[in-house]
Amino acid sequence: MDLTYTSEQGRFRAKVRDWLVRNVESLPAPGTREGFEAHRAWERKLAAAGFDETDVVTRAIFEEEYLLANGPERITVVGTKLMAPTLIAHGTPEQQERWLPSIYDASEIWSQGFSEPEAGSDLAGIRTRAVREGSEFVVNGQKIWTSYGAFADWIFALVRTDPEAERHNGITFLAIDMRSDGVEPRPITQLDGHAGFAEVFFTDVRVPVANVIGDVNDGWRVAMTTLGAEREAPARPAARYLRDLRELATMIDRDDPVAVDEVLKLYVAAKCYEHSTKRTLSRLANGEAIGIDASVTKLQWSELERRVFDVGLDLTGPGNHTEAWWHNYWYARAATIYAGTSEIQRNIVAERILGLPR
Amino acid sequence: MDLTYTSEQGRFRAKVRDWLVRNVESLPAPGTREGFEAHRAWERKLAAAGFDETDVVTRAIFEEEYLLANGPERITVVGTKLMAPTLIAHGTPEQQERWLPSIYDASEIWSQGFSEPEAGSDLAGIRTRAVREGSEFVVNGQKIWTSYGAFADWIFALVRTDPEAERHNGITFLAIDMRSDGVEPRPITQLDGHAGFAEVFFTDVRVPVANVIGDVNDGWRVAMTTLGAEREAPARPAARYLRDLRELATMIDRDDPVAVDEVLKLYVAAKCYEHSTKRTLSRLANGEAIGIDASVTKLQWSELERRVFDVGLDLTGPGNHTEAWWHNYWYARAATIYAGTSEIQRNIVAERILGLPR
Amino acid sequence: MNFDFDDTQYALRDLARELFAKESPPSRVREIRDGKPVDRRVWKTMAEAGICGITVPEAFGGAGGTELDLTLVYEEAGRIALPEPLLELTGVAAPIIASHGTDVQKERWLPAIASGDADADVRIDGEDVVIGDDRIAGAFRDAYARAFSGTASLLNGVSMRLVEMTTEYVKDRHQFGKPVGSFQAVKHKLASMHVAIASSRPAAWYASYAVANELADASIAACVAKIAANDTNELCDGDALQCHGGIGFTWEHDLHLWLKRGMELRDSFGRSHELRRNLAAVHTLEELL
Amino acid sequence: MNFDFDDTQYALRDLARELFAKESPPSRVREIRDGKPVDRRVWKTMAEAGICGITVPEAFGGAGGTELDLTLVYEEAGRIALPEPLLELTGVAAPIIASHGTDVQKERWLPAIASGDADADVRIDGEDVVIGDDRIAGAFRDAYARAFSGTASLLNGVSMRLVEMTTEYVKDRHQFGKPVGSFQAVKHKLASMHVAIASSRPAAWYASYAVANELADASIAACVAKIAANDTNELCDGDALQCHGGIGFTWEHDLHLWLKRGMELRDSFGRSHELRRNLAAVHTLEELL
Repeated sequence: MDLTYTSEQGRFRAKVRDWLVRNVESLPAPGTREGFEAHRAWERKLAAAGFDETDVVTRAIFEEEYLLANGPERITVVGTKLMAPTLIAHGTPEQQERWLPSIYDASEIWSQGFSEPEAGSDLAGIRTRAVREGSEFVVNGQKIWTSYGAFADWIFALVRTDPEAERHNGITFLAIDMRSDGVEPRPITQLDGHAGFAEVFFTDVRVPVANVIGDVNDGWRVAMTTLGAEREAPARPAARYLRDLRELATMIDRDDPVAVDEVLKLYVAAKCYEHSTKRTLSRLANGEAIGIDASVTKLQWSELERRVFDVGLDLTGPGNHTEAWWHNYWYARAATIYAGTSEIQRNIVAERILGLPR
Repeated sequence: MDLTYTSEQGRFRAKVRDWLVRNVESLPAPGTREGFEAHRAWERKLAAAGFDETDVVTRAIFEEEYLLANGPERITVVGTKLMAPTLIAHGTPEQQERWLPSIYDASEIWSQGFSEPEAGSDLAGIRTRAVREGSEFVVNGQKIWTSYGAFADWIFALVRTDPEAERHNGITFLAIDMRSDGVEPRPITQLDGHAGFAEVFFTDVRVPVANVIGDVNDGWRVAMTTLGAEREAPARPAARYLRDLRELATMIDRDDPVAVDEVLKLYVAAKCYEHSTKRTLSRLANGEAIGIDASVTKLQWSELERRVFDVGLDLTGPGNHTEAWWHNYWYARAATIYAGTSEIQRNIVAERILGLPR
Repeated sequence: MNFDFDDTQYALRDLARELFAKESPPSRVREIRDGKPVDRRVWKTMAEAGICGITVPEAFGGAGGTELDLTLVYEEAGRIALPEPLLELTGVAAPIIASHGTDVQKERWLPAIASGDADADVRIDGEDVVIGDDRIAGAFRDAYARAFSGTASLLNGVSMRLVEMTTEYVKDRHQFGKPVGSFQAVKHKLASMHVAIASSRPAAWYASYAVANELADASIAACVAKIAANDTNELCDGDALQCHGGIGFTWEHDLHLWLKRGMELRDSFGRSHELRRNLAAVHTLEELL
Repeated sequence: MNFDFDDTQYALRDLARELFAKESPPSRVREIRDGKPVDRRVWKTMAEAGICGITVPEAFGGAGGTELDLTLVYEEAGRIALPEPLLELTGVAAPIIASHGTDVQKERWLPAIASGDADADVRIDGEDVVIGDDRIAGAFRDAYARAFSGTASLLNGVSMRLVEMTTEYVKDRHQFGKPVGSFQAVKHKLASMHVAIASSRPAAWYASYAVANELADASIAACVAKIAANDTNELCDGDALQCHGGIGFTWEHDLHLWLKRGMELRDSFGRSHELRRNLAAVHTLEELL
């Protein structure tokens, strides 16, 4: 057991930290066109800086430093973390050549078209349909909770190509140019007034058959790679929660032993999570697949994130917080819902790790 | 709204308190023959004292006083609270005349034969069988968690009389003399070393058909009266938890604000329960049936009881408690299991009160 | 032993329920939360129906009622997330002025509260209660008991509404080919919410009874009721949003109106750990138990 | 970055698992809990297998290992509810004497611990550690870190065993015509137990690493590990018994052996609220965060 970093990793951390200190700027939120373009420019600059994120440990170092430097929201994650690995696993050489470079240099921004109003946790319930006409598919339907749906260049979507097939079958994984005729994003305003997500409506959108990733009607298998990549991505940095707790510690009444005790409970939970992420990182660094254990990790960080903000609100009250704090508060509340609710994750842990009967 | 007691009720309380002060004695636990007979004698004395428990309010007053006087464990409850109302609802005049007087004067003690090893929360899964031979049933099978099973005079049992019928059908409610040939109780030792419950084995036990309560194969309906009576019985006195908390308050470190805060949380919960029981009592006093709301009450007191002892153990540690405290601790742990687990109760609340689909 | 409201009180609840539903639908609550000023029309309508003057003595144009006459109306106001100052003027100011005010203060405020013309902030300042520019000295203890008791019932109303909305939603919403409400995890959340309300509601009713009858334990009972209502609402808030999933996070859906109302009311007059700390500062455990 | 044990450490775990299963089955644990004295045979067998001397320097007949070599053995000892004084003698006394003891003390105790002949109580008394009638001055800080770290791993082992027993039981036990383990309420309890262990276990592993390498945060990390292991065990204790239902309350069933072992270990060297209180007394939140 050795939890130290190599001197090379140490130099990398110093280089990243130095670059971020000199370059991080405060950008307008990416929920407007102006803000989105500012974030795109930032992503290009970041890509050009060329931090060599070849292994999971360096990537984790980068993300920790990025977080501590208060770096801007990353609008490229759907492309780099989800679409790129999916393309590498299932795309043709032509598809990889067409899309990978523009993902890596941030010149084209991707969004994800999985969720639908009637298919939240139950992805196999999607209803968006694509009917083949010659060398094109004609797409009709609706996606929801599409990040940056109003501004992204491309969307990868699950569409139903065989309406007769049962649930997981008859689904196809399709790359759709958001600038096509008939694609209409409508921004979703969230309960805190924030924008960013969109509903995306597809009306007779024509998509070349060449944009199918994997085989027609085999999209569920392709999507499993996407979801797997999402899961295999290193967990949310623990540094984030310790930072949130440092902020909380400044806001509570330090003469109130009960309040201090509540923060200490969260501190213990955050440290446990920190050690858990180190263990996950170490497994990934050793070439192990995390697989279904990703559900354990998701439960760990999402429940911790909620607790940090629930207890935080209870200890400090609703009256004294910045807009950014509230954004984080509501985002924490959503953490136990998006990317698979806590209920679904517990089912997975019970059935697939502990082997309980369905 | 008027929460005061009438002057008559006040006099009744004073009379009960006075009698208990003069008569309550410390008895050996009822898990031995000697202890059981001491409790039987106490019950006879209590019955002879003739406290007129005609309405729910006076009954609640009696039980509160009995609790505060540290009165002995009541070994007659199965008879008075479960069998008597069942006999009144479903028994023939002959059956009522045969059993009711000896229930009321405590000369015959009853036990309950519902649970079986394979049928805990799922009562319809019972396997004990009774086959008719002339004017008798021949009973074979096994009951478990029978209170005072080793010493009681009578047991009322659910037995399967039609093995072909589905689950709730083909069950008969039978009064069985525990002194019959072939009845063999085996005491259950609990994890804290306490006795009291028994497994009861029936081997070719002959029971007169005249001992069937209600109709043959209609026992499920009769049992619903028994369970309903159990539910309609006024809830566990809140005074009990406030007493437990007074004891806990003497054991914690009063200079530790976190420990005091934990006791205050329990205090709030106990007061809420106290007010809830008053509301239930008032509904019963006004002739309302509690029905399915009994599941809410069960969840309230059982979860409170567990919290009181769980938090109590956490604040005081396992090292400094009397045997009586430990008995109450483990009994509290069982509270969320016996008489319908918390899981079953929550199902009932969700389905039958809130109307969620099965 | 009659722990129930009387027919008049239930009739008043029904009247309030109908009036609130008609005059203050979610669309209005939403507009006001969006920044639109609270129009005085609803408050005037409430005055005409006799709600504003429930606690104003008859001599000053009110109904001469007590905290108990308000309890069920509070619950309805919470259920509808009513923005009107029912607690402040009718719940706190009127009875405080009637019992602690000078004749001049009574003349100035009581008829105006009953008629719906009063328009003033109410706050507790040290040992005094301040209404607009007027000060009622030494009334803080009574005011806190009324504020705790009333806020507890408002909060219980919010929690009841959260259970209603969530129950309805999970019956409708299908995932994996069946209603979300048929999953045991969802059932158990709603059952726990229901049980929590079944605990905090009688505590608030008792607090109203103790305040109305000036019982010795009124202050403590009201504080207990507020703590219990806070905790119940926190539970309901968490699970209502979890059971709604994504849709609950949209501005468009009404759920957040009740989540935010609950948050404000939990904060009003003290969050649970503050109230417990205050209880512990004033009373020994022996006094409480 | 390698947060894992090495092959030797895993081999030692396997050896311990096999030895404990063979030498200390539940029937033995039960007898000892019933009052039968702990026979020395198992301890001697452990000594012969090299377990007692894991932390004894090679010069004194041990393996010269560290806290990290003990971690997985602790978990196995917890899983089997081993009554032997592994923590006291091998986990605390040996390394404390090796680092803080006089030459006489080393000669007296270390070979005897490795050979399984040592038979003495170990306790922390103020700033000293007391072994039998011998006193090691000023070693309390190191001793607490080792006691916390070791007890945390023992407790995690107990929790792991509770999950194993409960998982097995709910797969077998049928109610309402299907396995109890197919109900979502039961699944979610077991999933939460599993997740809790997945959090407290790496914390204990890190504590061992910090203690073994004498890192600056060793004391704090060990305290955090003990708190986490306590809380995980409390959760597992509650839900394991709930999922077992009635059968778990019988003397006959083995479950209570692990419930009681967990209770004792949660109490050993401090329950969670005491440990947090001590943390807060010694460190500011800024130091910790």
